[in-house]
Amino acid sequence: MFDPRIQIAGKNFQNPVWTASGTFAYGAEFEPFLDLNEIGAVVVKGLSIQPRAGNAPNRIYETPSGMLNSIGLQNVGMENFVKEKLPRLKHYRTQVIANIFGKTEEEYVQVAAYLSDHADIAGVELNISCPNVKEGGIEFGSNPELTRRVVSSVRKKCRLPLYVKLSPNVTDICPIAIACQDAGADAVTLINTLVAMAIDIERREPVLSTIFGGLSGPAIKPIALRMVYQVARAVKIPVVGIGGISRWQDAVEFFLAGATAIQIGTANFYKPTVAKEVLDGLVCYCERKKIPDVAALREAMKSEKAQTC
Amino acid sequence: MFDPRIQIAGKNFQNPVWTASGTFAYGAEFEPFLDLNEIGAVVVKGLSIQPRAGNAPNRIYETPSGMLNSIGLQNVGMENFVKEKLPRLKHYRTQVIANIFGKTEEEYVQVAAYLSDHADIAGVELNISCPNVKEGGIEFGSNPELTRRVVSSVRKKCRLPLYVKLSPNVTDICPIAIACQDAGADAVTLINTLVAMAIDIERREPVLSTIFGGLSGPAIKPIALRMVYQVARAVKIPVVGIGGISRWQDAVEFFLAGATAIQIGTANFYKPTVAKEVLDGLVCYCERKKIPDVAALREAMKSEKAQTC
Amino acid sequence: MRYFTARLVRHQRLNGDNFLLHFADPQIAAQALPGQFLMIAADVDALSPYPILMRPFSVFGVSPQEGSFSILVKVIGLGTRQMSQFGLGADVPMIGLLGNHFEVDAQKAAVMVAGGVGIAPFYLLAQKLIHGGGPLLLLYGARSRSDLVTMEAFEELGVEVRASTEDGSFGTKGRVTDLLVTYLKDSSNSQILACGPGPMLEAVSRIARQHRVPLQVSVECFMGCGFGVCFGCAVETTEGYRLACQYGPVFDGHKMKWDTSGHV
Amino acid sequence: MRYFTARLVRHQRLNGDNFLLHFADPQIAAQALPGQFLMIAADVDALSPYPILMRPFSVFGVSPQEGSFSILVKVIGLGTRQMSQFGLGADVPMIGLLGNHFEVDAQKAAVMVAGGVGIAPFYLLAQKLIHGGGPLLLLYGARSRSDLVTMEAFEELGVEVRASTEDGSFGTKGRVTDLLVTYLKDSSNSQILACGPGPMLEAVSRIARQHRVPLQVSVECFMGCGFGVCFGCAVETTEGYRLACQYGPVFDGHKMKWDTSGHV
Ligand SMILES: Cc1cc2nc3c(=O)[nH]c(=O)nc-3n(C[C@H](O)[C@H](O)[C@H](O)COP(=O)(O)OP(=O)(O)OC[C@H]3O[C@@H](n4cnc5c(N)ncnc54)[C@H](O)[C@@H]3O)c2cc1C
Ligand SMILES: Cc1cc2nc3c(=O)[nH]c(=O)nc-3n(C[C@H](O)[C@H](O)[C@H](O)COP(=O)(O)OP(=O)(O)OC[C@H]3O[C@@H](n4cnc5c(N)ncnc54)[C@H](O)[C@@H]3O)c2cc1C
Ligand SMILES: Cc1cc2nc3c(=O)[nH]c(=O)nc-3n(C[C@H](O)[C@H](O)[C@H](O)COP(=O)(O)O)c2cc1C
Ligand SMILES: Cc1cc2nc3c(=O)[nH]c(=O)nc-3n(C[C@H](O)[C@H](O)[C@H](O)COP(=O)(O)O)c2cc1C
Ligand code: FES
Ligand code: FES
Repeated sequence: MFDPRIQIAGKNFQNPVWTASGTFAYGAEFEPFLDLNEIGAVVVKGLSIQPRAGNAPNRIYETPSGMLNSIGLQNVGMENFVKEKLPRLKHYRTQVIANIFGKTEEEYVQVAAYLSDHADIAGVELNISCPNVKEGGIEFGSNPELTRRVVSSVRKKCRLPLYVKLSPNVTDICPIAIACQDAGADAVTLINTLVAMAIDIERREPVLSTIFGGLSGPAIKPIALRMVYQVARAVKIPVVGIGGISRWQDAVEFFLAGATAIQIGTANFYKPTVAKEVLDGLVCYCERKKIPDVAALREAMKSEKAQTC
Repeated sequence: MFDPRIQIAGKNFQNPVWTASGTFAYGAEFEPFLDLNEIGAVVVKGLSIQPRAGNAPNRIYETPSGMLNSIGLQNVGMENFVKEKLPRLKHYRTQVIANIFGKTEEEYVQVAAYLSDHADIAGVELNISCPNVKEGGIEFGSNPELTRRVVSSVRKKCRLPLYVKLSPNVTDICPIAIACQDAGADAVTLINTLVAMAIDIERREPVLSTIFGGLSGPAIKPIALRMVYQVARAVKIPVVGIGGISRWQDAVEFFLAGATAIQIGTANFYKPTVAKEVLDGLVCYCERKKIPDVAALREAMKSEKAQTC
Repeated sequence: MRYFTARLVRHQRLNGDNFLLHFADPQIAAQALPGQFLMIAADVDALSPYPILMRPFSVFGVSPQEGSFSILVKVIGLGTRQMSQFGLGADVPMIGLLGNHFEVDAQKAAVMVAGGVGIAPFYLLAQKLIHGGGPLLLLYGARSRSDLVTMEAFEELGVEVRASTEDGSFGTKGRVTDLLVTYLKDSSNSQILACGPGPMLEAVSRIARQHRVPLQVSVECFMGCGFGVCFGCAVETTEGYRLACQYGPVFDGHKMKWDTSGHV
Repeated sequence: MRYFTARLVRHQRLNGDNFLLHFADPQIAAQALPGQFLMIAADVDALSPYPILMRPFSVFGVSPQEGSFSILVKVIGLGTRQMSQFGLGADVPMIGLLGNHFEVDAQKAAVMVAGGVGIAPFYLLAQKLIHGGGPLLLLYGARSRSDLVTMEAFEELGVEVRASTEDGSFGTKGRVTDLLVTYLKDSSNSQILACGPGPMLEAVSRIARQHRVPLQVSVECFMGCGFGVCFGCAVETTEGYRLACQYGPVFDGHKMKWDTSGHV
């Protein structure tokens, strides 16, 4: 028997298959498709102090095995989340993690502090990597020193478990992950989307109103997996793997690479039951391979070959 | 009528549709499929001083809309290239560009100098971005200062037009491109592959013998296009666009983003006539849109919107 | 709203690149309202679909007796091309019913204005309204004769069809907005229901404003999910951004900000 | 070597997940040698194929009279699943003929050793050899009865077939290498031609070495192009890395370094 339960920062998760921020709204939207109790954790859409209307259209576009988005972090704001969205989610055994962002260090701190006071949830996930917004979310996450600073500041005021979500748009992701660990993060989650674009050749202009957007979906899985593999070998805190997971086989790859939990993003849009299918497949695989739990799965890789890159 | 001819560093190219290093071998291999005279330029497989046997199997793997490779820069060496491979290519009007790499700055210089003396070709393309080889090709290309140094050194001994091929595995590609320009490069080509991996979940080990490999193909096109768009606005020298081009529409996107020429890579493997098809489609498009030449195509984007990322 | 598969029971090739797919699903057949849509997988390979995202399609017609509904598909890209090759008996994944619907004011004459494949939501509207009495008029424009489809079906329902083509190969030569202007000259107590390409809807809304006629438009935009979770389908209205899949696809045409609502 | 499309003229479902696809192409039918292969598109949508890379398949049989050839396909992943759904009349892009071929020494008895879908190159070998006279033996192993295919076709050609299954559901219970050991006990002047999974080939090569019998193996590996330009299909031999699509797929079994030759 495979035991799917995991624990991170003192919180218990019934399983390691979670849904990613920005792809699962506030959870309730998936009630028609899925028993939310089946999901390990729901990471809700990125929250800011004030509600945000998001970017001008076009906001999304499909590319080969992927999609671009430039939603602009549209969200209901932290207060509405706590008042209107969270109570519904609390009906479920599923854990809730709040993805948060700010324009400045202070804003990050303020959202984290507010949620620490008002939300009984399993953690906050600091989005220091969103490539969409003018205000410069990208800046924090692409530099270890800035990362260390914002994570330290948030850590001081955040009494909830602290996840930091890393950007893949960097030369070397390991120093950033280490900075998070050093600054007191309980876990890192990766990857966010890759900065990318598409051009409408008939109109001869970028498809997205913001020119650039974030690439997600199966196309990016090999990049995400590589980064998870690297980071899992660079830090001691748990790594949550994200990027292009759409089948249970993908999830198994991430666990073998060293992830303690995984998040499913884009696939929720076109297969709203995917989280359940991934969990079922994962359990089957582990039982077939006689792997008792997630910790064992993370250790199940054969001895490592020389790393030559 | 659309005039497909372009000129870079004093060399004339009959058209801007080229084939990418490592995906077109030494050119002759495509004679059964294609009139090589239809191609603007053939960029041959990366050359080093000595022949190289390449990496252990597995060297390749398919991923959603892409592929991983870890060929390890297998090649015949610069001397064999000049003696055995180049003469055959010289039968064609098509220009030849030699992609080169080295373990050290000196090796880069030596290959470039040798080719300057012995090869009548349209340029050398410095691969400072290959993620496959121990010896650290990645190091040069991920740091503007190292890039400037190696390009300067090569420039001194290289009497052929000098292209520098950039790595996408960086936080900000623009400073690297600018360093190339400052160091005397005639053009930059981008992108090389993205560092990525896959895991065989039955064997529970990385699929590639080197663990990591380079991701190419349609999956990476949106990332490549974004970088070409950025670099074309950051430097004055010509930009050669590469990454996931498999249809003429993709090529048009790259020209609109600011590329002076494009290279087709992975698509040659599964559509060996793709270069010809892309050229034909490009010509048709430009005639339909009444665009007279490549320079006009590069300027054909509508006024730029605010760049908000 | 369900995520389900429906079996393809009939495949009808029409003019040009258009065709009708009929699916068995009694529930959709019984419940669909005009203007509502489904997200439909463009690849039946559920393990690894390509393209990945589902595609939005209006419910074209329903047959509650047979327990089936149909969608009208125009081939314009990879997804619709693959859909055109779905084999009979295929079980196609989809999500629906989605979105709001046209609401017809019984006090006013209803004129449907369709551009190209924008005809799609109106057959169901006609199916529903024709029983409610009142004459129905369809103004239907397309580039060329081969882009005009299912007109006989409308006529069989008793709808009056006036067609225009840009190349004059059928009906009046010109645009569907020309037909609308002519119609509005002597029919002020009307309401307009429109569906078609953005520029057409924009032109219709200008005309409707001039004539002070109520207007409902079904808008087109890229949709990532169809059920309100990707926040990708925003269009701009005078009340701010609105998700087309949730607040729409039918909007008050006078409240649309056309310039800033993106384009597909 | 050509890049061409061949029309699917016959689709034959066999046991288990195996089937034969017959394509019309007189040139391949006339020229194919046993062991040669084709790279075949796993998606007929040439505009945007998915998966992108072509897949290698041995020529199974030829009918020079009909101008057609066949390939044997076992469904194991996305590409082969899509191929199993190719419609009759489809024009399938492919590249071929590719690779070298088995070369049979007329002085020695030839025994073919096939594991699973590794049977594929041997039918053509039998077609060619059977005219040259000499008795032909096929040792054919699989997991289970449903994985054994086309045995009657071999028998019709006059080939002696000895089969083994791991679960004992057909033929001898055990592995095909057991059959080989038994055979070699009293047939020293033989040559072995083998095709199948890597571990099987490795086992066969150990046995062949022990018995000092010549061995040719057709190896399996990932192939990016099939025509020698991606450098992706290297296998390791005692002479160094060799591209399987160029120097192979048939190699001297005694020169293979099995440990370091990758796996699929
Ligand atoms: C609410 C709604 C209802 C619709 N109902 C119908 C219908 O009943 N029948 C019908 O044929 N079509 C309908 N459409 C349009 C249909 O969804 C698109 O034609 C389809 O998604 C294109 O898919 P593709 O893969 O073939 O094209 P792609 O390869 O994705 O794109 C090809 C071209 O189509 C454009 N396109 C892509 N997505 C859309 C889109 N959502 N809307 C319009 N153009 C798009 C692209 O800009 C591109 O130029 C509807 C769209 C919406 C939003
Ligand atoms: C020279 C040569 C000749 C071949 N002849 C035949 C033949 O006649 N009939 C036949 O059915 N198969 C043959 N194969 C194997 C066939 O090419 C693979 O089964 C096919 O490529 C798998 O494609 P897929 O998309 O279904 O699988 P994928 O989804 O790509 O992979 C599914 C599984 O198949 C394995 N696989 C992928 N590529 C190969 C490969 N090239 N060889 C073996 N396993 C692979 C993967 O490791 C994975 O476990 C041959 C292979 C080679 C190299
Ligand atoms: C439409 C969309 C909106 C997203 N919004 C957020 C967000 O608000 N905060 C965040 O940290 N990540 C956001 N992401 C990133 C995802 O959480 C995830 O990291 C990324 O999409 C990669 O995973 P995937 O390939 O499974 O989608 C968003 C992704 C998409 C596609
Ligand atoms: C099998 C393979 C081998 C490659 N070898 C080289 C090389 O030797 N030198 C180099 O600069 N780039 C090499 N590349 C990178 C390509 O030239 C190209 O930059 C990259 O594949 C992106 O383009 P694509 O998506 O069109 O393939 C190689 C790529 C592939 C797939
Ligand atoms: S399509 Fe995803 S929110 Fe509307
Ligand atoms: S498969 Fe590309 S070189 Fe052999």
